[in-house]
Amino acid sequence: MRYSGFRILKEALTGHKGWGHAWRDPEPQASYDYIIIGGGGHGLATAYYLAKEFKQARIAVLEKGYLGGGNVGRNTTIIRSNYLLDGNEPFYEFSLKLWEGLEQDFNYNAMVSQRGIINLIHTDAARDAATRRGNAMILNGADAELLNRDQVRAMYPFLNFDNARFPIKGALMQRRGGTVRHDAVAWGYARGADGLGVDLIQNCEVTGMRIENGKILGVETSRGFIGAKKVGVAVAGSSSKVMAHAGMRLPMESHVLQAFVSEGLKPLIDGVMTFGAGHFYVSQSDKGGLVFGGDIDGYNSYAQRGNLPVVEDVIEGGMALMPMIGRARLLRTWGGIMDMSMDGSPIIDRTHIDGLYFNGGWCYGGFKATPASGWCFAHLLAKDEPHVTAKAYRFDRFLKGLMIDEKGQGAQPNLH
Amino acid sequence: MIIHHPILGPRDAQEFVYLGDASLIGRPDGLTASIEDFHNYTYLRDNPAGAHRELWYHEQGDRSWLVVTRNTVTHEILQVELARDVARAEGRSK
Amino acid sequence: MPDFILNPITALGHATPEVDIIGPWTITERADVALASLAVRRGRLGDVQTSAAAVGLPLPAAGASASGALYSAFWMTPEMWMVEAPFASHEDIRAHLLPAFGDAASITEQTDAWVRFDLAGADLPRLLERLSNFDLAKAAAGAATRTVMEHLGCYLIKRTDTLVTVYGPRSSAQSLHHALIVAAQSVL
Amino acid sequence: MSQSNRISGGLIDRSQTLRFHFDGLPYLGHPGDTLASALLANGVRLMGRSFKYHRPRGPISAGSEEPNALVELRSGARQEPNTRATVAELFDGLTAQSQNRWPSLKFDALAINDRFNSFLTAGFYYKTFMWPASFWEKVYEPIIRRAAGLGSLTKLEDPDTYDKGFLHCDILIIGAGPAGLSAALTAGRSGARVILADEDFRMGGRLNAETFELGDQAGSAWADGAVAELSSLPNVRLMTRTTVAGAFDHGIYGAVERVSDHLIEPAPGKPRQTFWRIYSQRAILTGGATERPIAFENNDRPGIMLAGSLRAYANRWGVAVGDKTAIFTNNDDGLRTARDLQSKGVDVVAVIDSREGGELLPGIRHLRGAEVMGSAGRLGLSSITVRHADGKTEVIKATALGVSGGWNPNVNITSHHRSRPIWRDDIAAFVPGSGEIANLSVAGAAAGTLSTHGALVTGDEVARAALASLGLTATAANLPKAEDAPVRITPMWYVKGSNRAWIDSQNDVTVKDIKLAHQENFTSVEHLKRYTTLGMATDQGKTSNVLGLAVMAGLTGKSIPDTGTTVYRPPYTPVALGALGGRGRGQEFKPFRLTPSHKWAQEQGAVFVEVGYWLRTQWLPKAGETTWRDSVDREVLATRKSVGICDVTTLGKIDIQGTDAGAFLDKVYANTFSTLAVGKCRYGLMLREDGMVFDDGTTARMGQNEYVTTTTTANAVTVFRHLEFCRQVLWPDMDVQLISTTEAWAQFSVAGPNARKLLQKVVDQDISDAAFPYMGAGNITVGGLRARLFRISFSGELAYEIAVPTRYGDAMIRKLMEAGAEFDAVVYGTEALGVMRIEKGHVAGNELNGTSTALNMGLGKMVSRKKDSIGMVLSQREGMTRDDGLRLVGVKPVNPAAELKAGSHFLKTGVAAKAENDDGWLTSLVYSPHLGHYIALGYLKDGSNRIGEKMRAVNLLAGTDTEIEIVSPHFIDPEGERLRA
Repeated sequence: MRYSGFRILKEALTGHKGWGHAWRDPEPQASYDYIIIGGGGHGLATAYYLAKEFKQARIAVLEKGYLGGGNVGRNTTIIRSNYLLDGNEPFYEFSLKLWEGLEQDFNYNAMVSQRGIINLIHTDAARDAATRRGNAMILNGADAELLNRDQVRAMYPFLNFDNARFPIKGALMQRRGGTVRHDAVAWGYARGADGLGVDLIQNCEVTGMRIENGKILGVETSRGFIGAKKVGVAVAGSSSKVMAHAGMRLPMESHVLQAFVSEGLKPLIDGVMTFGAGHFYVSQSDKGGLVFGGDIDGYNSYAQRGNLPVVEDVIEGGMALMPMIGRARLLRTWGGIMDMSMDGSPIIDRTHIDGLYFNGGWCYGGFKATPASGWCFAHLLAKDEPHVTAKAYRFDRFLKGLMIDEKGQGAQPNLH
Repeated sequence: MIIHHPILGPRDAQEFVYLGDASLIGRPDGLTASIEDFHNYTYLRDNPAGAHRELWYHEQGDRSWLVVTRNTVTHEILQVELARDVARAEGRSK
Repeated sequence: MPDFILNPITALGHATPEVDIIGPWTITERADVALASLAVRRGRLGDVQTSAAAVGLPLPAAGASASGALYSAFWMTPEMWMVEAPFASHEDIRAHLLPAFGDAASITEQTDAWVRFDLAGADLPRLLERLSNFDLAKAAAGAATRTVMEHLGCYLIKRTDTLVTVYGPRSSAQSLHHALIVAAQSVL
Repeated sequence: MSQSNRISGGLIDRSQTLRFHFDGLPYLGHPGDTLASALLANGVRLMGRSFKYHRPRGPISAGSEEPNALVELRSGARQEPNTRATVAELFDGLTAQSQNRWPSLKFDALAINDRFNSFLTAGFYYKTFMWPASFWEKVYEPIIRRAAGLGSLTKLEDPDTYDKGFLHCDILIIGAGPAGLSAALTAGRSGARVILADEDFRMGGRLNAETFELGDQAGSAWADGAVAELSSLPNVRLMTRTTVAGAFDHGIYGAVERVSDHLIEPAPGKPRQTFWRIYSQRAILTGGATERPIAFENNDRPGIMLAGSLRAYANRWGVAVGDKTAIFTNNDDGLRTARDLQSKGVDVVAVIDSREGGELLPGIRHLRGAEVMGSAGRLGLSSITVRHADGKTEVIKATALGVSGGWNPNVNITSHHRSRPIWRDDIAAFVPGSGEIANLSVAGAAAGTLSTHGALVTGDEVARAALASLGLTATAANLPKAEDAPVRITPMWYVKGSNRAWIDSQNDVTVKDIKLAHQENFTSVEHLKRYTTLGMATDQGKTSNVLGLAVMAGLTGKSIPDTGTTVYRPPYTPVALGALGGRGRGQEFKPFRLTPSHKWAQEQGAVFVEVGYWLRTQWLPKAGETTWRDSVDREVLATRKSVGICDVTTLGKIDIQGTDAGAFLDKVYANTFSTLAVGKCRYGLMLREDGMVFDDGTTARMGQNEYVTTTTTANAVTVFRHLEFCRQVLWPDMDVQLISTTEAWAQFSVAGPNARKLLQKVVDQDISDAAFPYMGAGNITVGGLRARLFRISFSGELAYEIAVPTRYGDAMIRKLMEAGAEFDAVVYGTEALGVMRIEKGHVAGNELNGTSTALNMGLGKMVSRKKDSIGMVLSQREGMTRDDGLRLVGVKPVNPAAELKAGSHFLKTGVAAKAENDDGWLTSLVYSPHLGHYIALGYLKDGSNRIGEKMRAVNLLAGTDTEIEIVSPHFIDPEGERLRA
């Protein structure tokens, strides 16, 4: 069924009897050509593009819980392509371009909203770095602007300009950055993939992989064995657990990233903002909540919850940046599990096992990457060669010394 | 979180700095080990969901490096040792 | 040979230490104590203990401080202590200690690495619970610990129920002093 | 306006009258009132509007679970949106205004949404607003954003301050109702350190809202007695107005104390709120239970409330919400409300009891087997429609309706670690699972024990168990006799009907929306929540979640526990961001670090710059200088011409001693230090294990077993941490001792041709080139004062760094300037420092960016392969040793007048500005007054083979494209004759 304003009109007048299931709940078949493990944003996007763009069939997505229950349902909804390095920027710009046409493509309003993102600058060295980054973005076909203090002030007059410990000296802005209604991304891809014949199988946990002579034959699941020619793993937060079924150790650690939302407020902050002198970034949802976050807790965790020091650190940053939010209230905090890679950049690659492919290590760049990640992973699965924008995301880059380290922190995941 | 320091007793984890997997104790010898040995040491992790031996540094305390065994699912802390003792037990010296 | 002397200033930037009285509490800056760290060279603990005893320098257990006639000390980390002595007589404290310990210990002058505030008065836990997570009420007299106050790594020593010493990084003396004053006023 | 609905009794102080305003109108109340109780006493039921349909809203509760009665409390910079009137303590002069309505609360234009409700169903926005794409940001979304949100902030800085603090206890007791007080008495009497926290301003919980007795006293009187005894115990800390907001790991709880919210403004120097981090050995949750409604058509009108809240307003606050009151219940507690109200003289027109049989209330019209089908009344309830057991319907006039669908134990905090509660059929509610949070136990109504007797008993039992586990013994408790009524409930969730029946009355989630979600296969509880926004409101669904689940269970045919449960997340109730931020605001966001010369520099009018927490002199303007460049150029030229002085105390200093100190340094530095002669310095390069450059600096050997290492200002802390790791973990048997001496010494760089002449005037020893050669280091004296001298240079000039104990630093800078007067000595700041290091080609922050190798920096030869050192092996990976990799180069504009910009990228002449043509970037840029044009450093692909090449530096952000020449990074004195002079 196609969604549209007209359709809503029609249904409203006929008691909404016509709305069908957004997706089916099929029983798993004995085997598929492709199994995507993980019914989060990346897994669903992969299945959708595999079916739609690469015209593949007999595809299943196996989700241990409910669709969209991974990080796609627990993030701060920001999209941007303000990356620095050659290995990253073309990929994230590709992703941003896909966001720009996504809703019409999968006929679901995910509220892709390009209200702009600014990264605040507080030192001369930071301005030099922002200049280098902005130029790298433009060289890769993205948009970037360097704002001075007055331009930032005109945009957000309520920031702490006059009594700041670390003065605001400007900002790097990407106008095409913004936010997206995160759950709707998962539902839109799920509905789209289902419509293209993909089996979305919920409550189906992968418990093992059947591998013989270096080739994968299928996966053991809580609902029995399911055969497959090719298996793609896209299970952010659980990558090490799932890949252990194939005997692999990964260059990553799992960490908890907390996110926060305030009570609903009338419009305050139009775009997205990141504080350069503290761990704080913020936007305001269409519903009115301030959605914000900061640093990861910093210790390995699969608990999907964090602790007080980071809560306080993040909100200290918020109060330092905009002391007018003091009387707004924190409504809810939650935690998502990030697969923090060794250089802060992801992996989309084959494995040494024939037919087994991996997509992970997104750190907290995962949400904005969803469309390109799905597209590029589908490309790799269908053609057995990396998509042009994802060719740097290889396992062996660490062995070869070709890290993609935006922050320059080296092999310490919790610093990326 | 509270880390029960072997010398100082319970301390708020906020006083500590986290490094990562205690396998970092087992650094290969640079004169004999290969690039691949160092790659595996530096980059690859078990990253278990469950008991995890990890290195914490008491930066705002007595500057001891500790090996904390902690369940990464429940955050329950099962054991805390001085990293120096663990390192010696694993054969490290000079 | 130049004939001049350099005049010291306190960590708060004055010729003489500052004293603030807020309600029941007196906060006194102290510039009259010399400090040196004393760390045992590998395998020389016995020698260090002997030498320490000889000069009357106490070597308190972990988490504790102790005072002697001339030298006091508090524990920093295994086999390492911070030694306190009167500044007037022991300004070059390392020079005083080296002969006694020879090559058995590594001794480093620390006097001006720190600003010291002595907090005196009743009910000090009520004041310090705003600044430090250390359980001062439960701690015994003589307890010494590293603790964080307003982002600053400090040493906190409970001399008695009514006297606490705080050592903070000297370069942040003014920030630490401000934090102490503000906390005292808000719990007054 | 008179308090027309005020009746007798209650725990308010009628001897005092408080004046307050709501939406500009004046009202009267009494101490002990909340804003809600006072407004209700004044006959005001309409207090807000709902989120989506802007339907009229009045309070449904008398506590923190309130979803409806949200107001903007106070005005101006202190305006506080979304404040629950049901917990806002009344004070004299209080002002509040309604929110999320325009132009007025009584007439709200957006109530038009309600007319279009059949279009605005759950998730409708996912299905439209997609065409044309550009319209979303431009048209649809701005409208939606303006309509959405609840209350508003003024965008003015919060004028109040907030504190933080840390508390320790053996037992933390959360909630001071009968169970909490009972637990606190048992624990307190045993001598344990106890903290008893309650969100209310009066302890006692439901005891303050009930009429039954404990022993021979009123419940509230017993509570007062218990509180009096507890406050007499020195080991017990009572915290009212304190909400325990979250349970974190290992017995840590976060709690917010509303210190001043009951005052018109905080007393001088006092915080508005304090956020406490509570360290507990054991914790006991006695947070009570929350009543839930029954859904029926138009069940959202002001005047329709939870029955127990109606009872609370009458008993605690002496308020009859309506003149004619009806009760709709599926359990015995609803009957209690009817009895209490009637005994207070309230006209109870009917009790609609969905159950057949059971006890018949005497003297009240008790309709058993009946249902409320709907309600009427534009801005508040005027009548209800009842369907009798026999199917006949009747309209009953009523201005208040108390609804009781049963009570939900407040399990919220027990699920903060994401574990799920378990269902109990006998009370038709979720109760905490066992052992979900270590060392937290639950008692009383929160555990599903809903009688007062049960609360007292379980509170005592749980406290005893906690004491025992701590090795403490409890004295015998003497619990008073109390009501012990059983829970009699026949679950009944919603009354079937064709119109909207509200479940989440803030977010306007109705039974219909849940049916639609089910119809579209959003049946898992998480999908239900996210699709309909059920439970996403400011109350986190305290009154709506279970009801919503039950409706979905009915649709799927599954049981409620099989349908799922929602996991409550911290905080328990919303917490002001100011409180979580504490004092870390404005200038106090982070502490300052001041250099030894700060006082002097301030006197001289220096301009300071933040370097981490440090404030350093950036430049020091002289009279007549109009731009910063004037000052910096002068400082540079004067230094190169004669002598300049710079405070370099901020560089990290680490004292490294021990018989293995040299061997240790060989491990942690890429180059060798064990061979360094005593009395000499050497530049060192420290790598990370991944082969990237970590830090650099000079190390001096002050004695056979004694080194002083310097780090960059930025890495002082991380380098020390890393050295401790190497010392304790990698080479635990090395005899090495470390301590930072960064702040112990005030260190000044004295640089320039006359540096020696100047210094010789202040130091007591001969420092001639022969006595103190280049890279010499040693202990000296200054006017007899112990000091250290290092002959090292960052500027490329003849230079020394001299250090004295920090307290003498202020005198030292003055002395150096005095002695330097004859040489026209200047003080130079970080800008001039940067100019001179770039003229000399030294790397610094912008080049030490964590992704650069020694090879990139042209220092590849420094990495010794003859010894094992951190990073040596991985620095040899193929990707890091390419001949055509990035190399540090010097850059100058071909046209000397041309300007450059740091961060510009390097492109060959004539190629397009595209990523594939990107050859590198310009890392650091300065104007060299010495050379009379801009000079820069940069990383360029194959740079060392491109010296002399002409190319472009493009800054696409500014649209500049400048011709440059690649040159050696050493702009002055490449042979280093000056420093050896």
